[in-house]
Amino acid sequence: MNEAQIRERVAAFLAEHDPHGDRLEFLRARYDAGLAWVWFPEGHGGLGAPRELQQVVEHELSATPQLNTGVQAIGLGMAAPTILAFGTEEQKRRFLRPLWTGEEIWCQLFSEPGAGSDLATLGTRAVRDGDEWVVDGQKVWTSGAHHARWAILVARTDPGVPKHRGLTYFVCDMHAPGVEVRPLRQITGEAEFNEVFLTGVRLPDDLRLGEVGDGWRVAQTTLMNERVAIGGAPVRRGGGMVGAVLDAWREHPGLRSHDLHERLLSLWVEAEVTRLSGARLREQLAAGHPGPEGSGMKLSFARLNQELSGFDVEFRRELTYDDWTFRRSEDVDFYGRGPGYRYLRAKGNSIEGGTSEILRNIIAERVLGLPSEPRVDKDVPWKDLPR
Amino acid sequence: MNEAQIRERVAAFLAEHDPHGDRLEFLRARYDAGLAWVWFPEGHGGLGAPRELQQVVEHELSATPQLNTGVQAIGLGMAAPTILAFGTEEQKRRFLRPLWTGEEIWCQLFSEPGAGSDLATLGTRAVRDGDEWVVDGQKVWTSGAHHARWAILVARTDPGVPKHRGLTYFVCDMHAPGVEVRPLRQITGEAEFNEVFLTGVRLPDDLRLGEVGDGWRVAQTTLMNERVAIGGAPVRRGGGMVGAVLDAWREHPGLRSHDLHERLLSLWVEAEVTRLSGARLREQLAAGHPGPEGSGMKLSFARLNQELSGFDVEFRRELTYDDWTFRRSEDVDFYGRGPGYRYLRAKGNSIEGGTSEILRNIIAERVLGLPSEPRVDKDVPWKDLPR
Amino acid sequence: MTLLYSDVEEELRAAVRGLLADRCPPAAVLGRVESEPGRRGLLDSVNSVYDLGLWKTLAAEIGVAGLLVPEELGGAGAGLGEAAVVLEELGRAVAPVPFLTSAVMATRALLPTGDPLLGELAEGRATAALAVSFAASPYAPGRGASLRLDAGGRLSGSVDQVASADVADVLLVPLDGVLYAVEAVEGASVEAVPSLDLTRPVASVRFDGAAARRVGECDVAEVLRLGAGLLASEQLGVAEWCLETTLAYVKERHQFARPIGSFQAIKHRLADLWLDVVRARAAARGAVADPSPLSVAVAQAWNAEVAVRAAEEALQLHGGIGMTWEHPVHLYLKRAKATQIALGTPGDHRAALASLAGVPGPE
Amino acid sequence: MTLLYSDVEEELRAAVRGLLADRCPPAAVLGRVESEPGRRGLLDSVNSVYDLGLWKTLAAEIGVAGLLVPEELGGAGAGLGEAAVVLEELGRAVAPVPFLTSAVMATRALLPTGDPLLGELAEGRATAALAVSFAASPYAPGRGASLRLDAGGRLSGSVDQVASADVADVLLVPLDGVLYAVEAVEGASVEAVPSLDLTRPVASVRFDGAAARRVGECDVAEVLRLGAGLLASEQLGVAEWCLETTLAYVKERHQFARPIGSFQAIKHRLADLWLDVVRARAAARGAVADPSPLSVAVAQAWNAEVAVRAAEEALQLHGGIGMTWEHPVHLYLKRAKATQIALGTPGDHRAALASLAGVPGPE
Repeated sequence: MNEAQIRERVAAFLAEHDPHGDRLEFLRARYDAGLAWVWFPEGHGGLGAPRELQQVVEHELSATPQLNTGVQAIGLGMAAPTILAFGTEEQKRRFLRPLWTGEEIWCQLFSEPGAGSDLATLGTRAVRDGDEWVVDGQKVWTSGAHHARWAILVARTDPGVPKHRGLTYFVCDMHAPGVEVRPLRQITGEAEFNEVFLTGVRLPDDLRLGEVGDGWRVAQTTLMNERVAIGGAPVRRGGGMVGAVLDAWREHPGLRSHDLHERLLSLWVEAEVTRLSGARLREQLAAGHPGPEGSGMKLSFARLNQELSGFDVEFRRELTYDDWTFRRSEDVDFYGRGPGYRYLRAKGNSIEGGTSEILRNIIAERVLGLPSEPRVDKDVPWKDLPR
Repeated sequence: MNEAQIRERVAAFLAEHDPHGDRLEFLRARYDAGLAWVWFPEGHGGLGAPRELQQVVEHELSATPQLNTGVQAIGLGMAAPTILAFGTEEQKRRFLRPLWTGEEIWCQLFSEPGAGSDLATLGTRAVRDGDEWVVDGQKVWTSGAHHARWAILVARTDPGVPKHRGLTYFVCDMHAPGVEVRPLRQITGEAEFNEVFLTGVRLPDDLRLGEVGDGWRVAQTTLMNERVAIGGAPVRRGGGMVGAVLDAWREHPGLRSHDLHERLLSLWVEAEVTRLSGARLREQLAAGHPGPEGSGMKLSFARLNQELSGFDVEFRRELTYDDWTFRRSEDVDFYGRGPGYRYLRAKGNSIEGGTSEILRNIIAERVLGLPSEPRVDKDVPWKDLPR
Repeated sequence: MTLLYSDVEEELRAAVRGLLADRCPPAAVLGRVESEPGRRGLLDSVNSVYDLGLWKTLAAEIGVAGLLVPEELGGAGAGLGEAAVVLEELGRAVAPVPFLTSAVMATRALLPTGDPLLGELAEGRATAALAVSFAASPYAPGRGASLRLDAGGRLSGSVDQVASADVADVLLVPLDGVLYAVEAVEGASVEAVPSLDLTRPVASVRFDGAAARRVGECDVAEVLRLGAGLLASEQLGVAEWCLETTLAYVKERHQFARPIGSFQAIKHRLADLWLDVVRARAAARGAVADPSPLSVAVAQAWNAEVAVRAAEEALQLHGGIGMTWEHPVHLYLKRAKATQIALGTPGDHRAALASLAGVPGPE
Repeated sequence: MTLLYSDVEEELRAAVRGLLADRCPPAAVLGRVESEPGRRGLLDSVNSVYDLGLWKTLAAEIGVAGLLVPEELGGAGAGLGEAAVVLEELGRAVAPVPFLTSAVMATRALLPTGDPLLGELAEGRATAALAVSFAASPYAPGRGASLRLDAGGRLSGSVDQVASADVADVLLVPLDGVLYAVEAVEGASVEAVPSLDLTRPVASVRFDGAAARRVGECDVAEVLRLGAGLLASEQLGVAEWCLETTLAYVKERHQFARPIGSFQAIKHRLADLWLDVVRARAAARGAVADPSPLSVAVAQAWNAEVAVRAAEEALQLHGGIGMTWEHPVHLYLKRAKATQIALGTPGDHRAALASLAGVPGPE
């Protein structure tokens, strides 16, 4: 399928469906027409077309009802590709359409208090009981759990084998008895994430994604999609966090000093070369040659966001904060809030979605080919690991 | 023995020996009077007095013939304390007096091309042959080898046990057949160090220092004394490398910029707090409470020397170099040469006498009590180690 | 001149540390900062984050409030070194007490005047705040203030970001080289604002024809310099807590079946941080032993940065738990970041060194 | 605008790399720098570090000398991208050839004049150097020069630190907006001086009434800017060699019975360095795709620092062997450090960004 054919399809679809009618009806129809994600198979919202044609569809349909990419982010970015890769036909049919239309929101139950960087060491147990699994454990850093109908969940089904081998991947019913969601307050004062306690939660076996014991491999698909999503967004020159600082800088000439000026110029240069790297990376992707540079973008942006937001607070000499009220927030709103909030929230950028330490390990080993460290947990059954 | 008594001793000694007479005779007499290093035992240049009284002696004798602390540095700083701690009475009698007077110069045969940070993996072999040892191997980074009468040498006497256990410490006769010294040219153009090739060098067993197989423990005494020596010297405020940069800075106002000014102010602050730490450390030592801060001084000075000398070259915009002539040099002459030389030579500061990486390991484990990494070489015979 | 701690200082430290461990553990501080700041007048400190009960005990049992006051005026007649040690401990605990503001800065402003208020401050019976922005510095002492005195000796105008004003019984207002005391509620208002530093909030102070008593002359730049020099000791305490807490955590926390503190990259970062803290200690003691403009500028330029770096590293090395409200590390991050701005930024202090240390700028 | 390499550029790269691997391995470069620089006149290049044999081959076989010269003037009519790729490879090899000086900067100065000398340069039959200090910049193009023209059109004065002057057949002298060519030996002297960068030494150029031919007009700042923009690609090449050589070494070198590249602190430093190099590549290509003052300033401000950092890390991670003359890493360190100064320091380029990027300084 080529660009012209896609355009024809979209035109035909628009001829039949009024974008000014019912939003949900329109989105369902778009899904059924294969114009949700064109690289997905026919019958599951796609046309089996090359992925780059999606941007043609988005362009043509930009004036029609759009998805809520904030609250749907985990469903679209992480659950969907995993379900596509590992789900049964029945699972794909059941989950993908309402996931895409936003009728059902998804969240992610991976991290645990004791399993952060070393996710594979997680301890939430799933024990088989006939046609069901009984799940017990505690998950953390779950955004959107209080809205979610479903969750992607990794649990330990065999503690007697080394840690990577005893995991199984499930779809968790967030409405099931035993699922308790508690807001998790952050250093910014708000609660963007949740803790999720699972107590005797019963999941039918047909909510299992992939084979028993194959959960680590399934989770890799999810995590790969997560890291591509973070830090991959294009920014214009002087935009993003550096733009927020520059606005203040230009507005308050009386606060400038040579010390701050030299530091800001250095940060501006770093922001610009990072932006250029992102642009180059997207060119490589578009040309079909994805480079290893992607692994570094999140690392670079985390550092820049932290340096720039710290600079901003210092520059303004502001000892105040906009609002400490404990509230739930759905999204990170860097630019709608004050410099103090940005400074504190940016601290999470080097932790969430893989710490900067883990990303450096990944670059060193997978990109630079440096040897791994001596592993002490390789062949040890999970239950015997020191913790 | 107290300060007053020491003063009396010095006065009595000066009454009997003319400091304006023969230099060597005066130094020998000073040694015999126990005024060489007062904390050494009587008969070996000392009086068994508290170490801090040495500064009284130095002060009182400051107008008399002095040692050549450059060329005698390894003898005085490293060989002597080791001989004192592990030598037999006969060895002390034989070596310490000419070592102190400078009649015999010492060098150090520790590092090898394959054993730098991991000194304990060294491969120079010493094989027993009756009352003698036959030594074969290659040593590197030996300063003063071409002047030296003796060397302190660590060699492997048992390859069949783990690396730390198969070493023995010797005094090596640098005039023995089979000792070949070759100058080692550095990136500065000059040769401050040597390579030393040992081929069938025969050493009588009475040149062994400490027990067979106990060489690692003996070497620790030597290395501890080395690291105290490096980076422990007092500097005045704005002195040392920062002083050299400041002289140029004040001399060339036309070369200054805000960028350079802000960087120099930051470096000045770092130099000053490092100087204060050194001063505080010396106060602690004088008060009899040596703190762990000493481990960090060399690390700090290496960084400062490198940053400042790099800054200096950039500030002057000098693309030239003073002299690339290949020559032997006895000493590091930071301040008698150009900024290019200082820049290049300072690169060695974070390598010689323990790399900054090794020093960070030492601080982390011995000062901060952080756990060591998994060791893969602990119980493996030296001969079976991967290399 | 010595850079070491005296035995007297170490005894004082032990006493303060013991009391704080008992009365002011991190959980207690976290509990206090839950309360919302509100609008209120002078002398209404019921809802303040400041722990005035603890402050009374520190003043009464250990006598910290009068350290800098001569014995003949009712104080302990101690030196800067003792005050610095108290600040190290208060920094380690991010203790919400007005020591720096009342017992150091306000007291130092009053000292040359010999005003009887000194005795009250020394005994902890009253608490004072200098009505100067906490973001002012020895180099810009009037920053954030706009004040005037009318012919009748009444004060009008405002000062922003005044630390500890909301628990002050008296506001000491420097204006044109003269210090005034405002003790009345009438004509003065103090409005606590949400502050970045949860444990030392700032307030907006407004006067509208408030009665002001002339206390004496005041070199406010010198007062701020003294505060800045001693603030370096508080920053040292903050950095020490962050380093020690992180060391304990990385020895305990296992990932990949090893304590994360056994990973070399973590070890090297902590070694570098330790070296920064070692030098912060020397710098803090340098500013005590020789409280000259140069020593103060050096100590602030270095220690402000070290405190921030230590807190940022602590948060990062705690991982996700460091981002949660329930872990106290954020209290230290906020304190560190606020003190980077307070009493002169590191850049302000470095700029001062250009002339103090003879490192002239471009011509 | 693309930031990727074209197929043509990649083919050119392969040809240059192949030739350099054959003719200019590190050991050969080390051998050349052993010779001592001496005092000599123009056109006596026998003892120079520059490898004119290699240069002739690069010019004749691959045609690198004429890349920037239009076809009608005898060149290849290629773009900046091709020249940049050649510089990356020359940087990787620290190749002692006058490409940047003759085929880029001198050629670019001549281009607007259409002078026939261009044809000779394009074919590599002659080599030219711009008589401008290598420490000059687009912002201070006259730095290090003191020249005057007498009434009879003869040139006197001096220029310090001129790169590649000692192998130039022609010196191109910009003066008051006009370019002059000095081809005669008489009245001109070139004295090579010991240079920090062993593989691109600088020389002192002196004129004493030298015959000077007026070639045409010349905007020397623009020539230096073009040179600075392309120098970023050479710096990228230097940084790449340092990173790759260090990676190979730490995988090979064992200490503590492990490759030192398996230690996490080393791994993290190399990951960070890699990220710097990735961004240096984007910056270099940015300055090629859009050779505006802003892009050039960004590329120089970043890449000059990255090259130095890469060389310094390479030396440190090689340990003792990195400090020896026999290991080539010092050639890269010296090249990197010299190019940090050449054609504007990073600080100069950042200062230019204040207006170029709209980041105004204090008022």
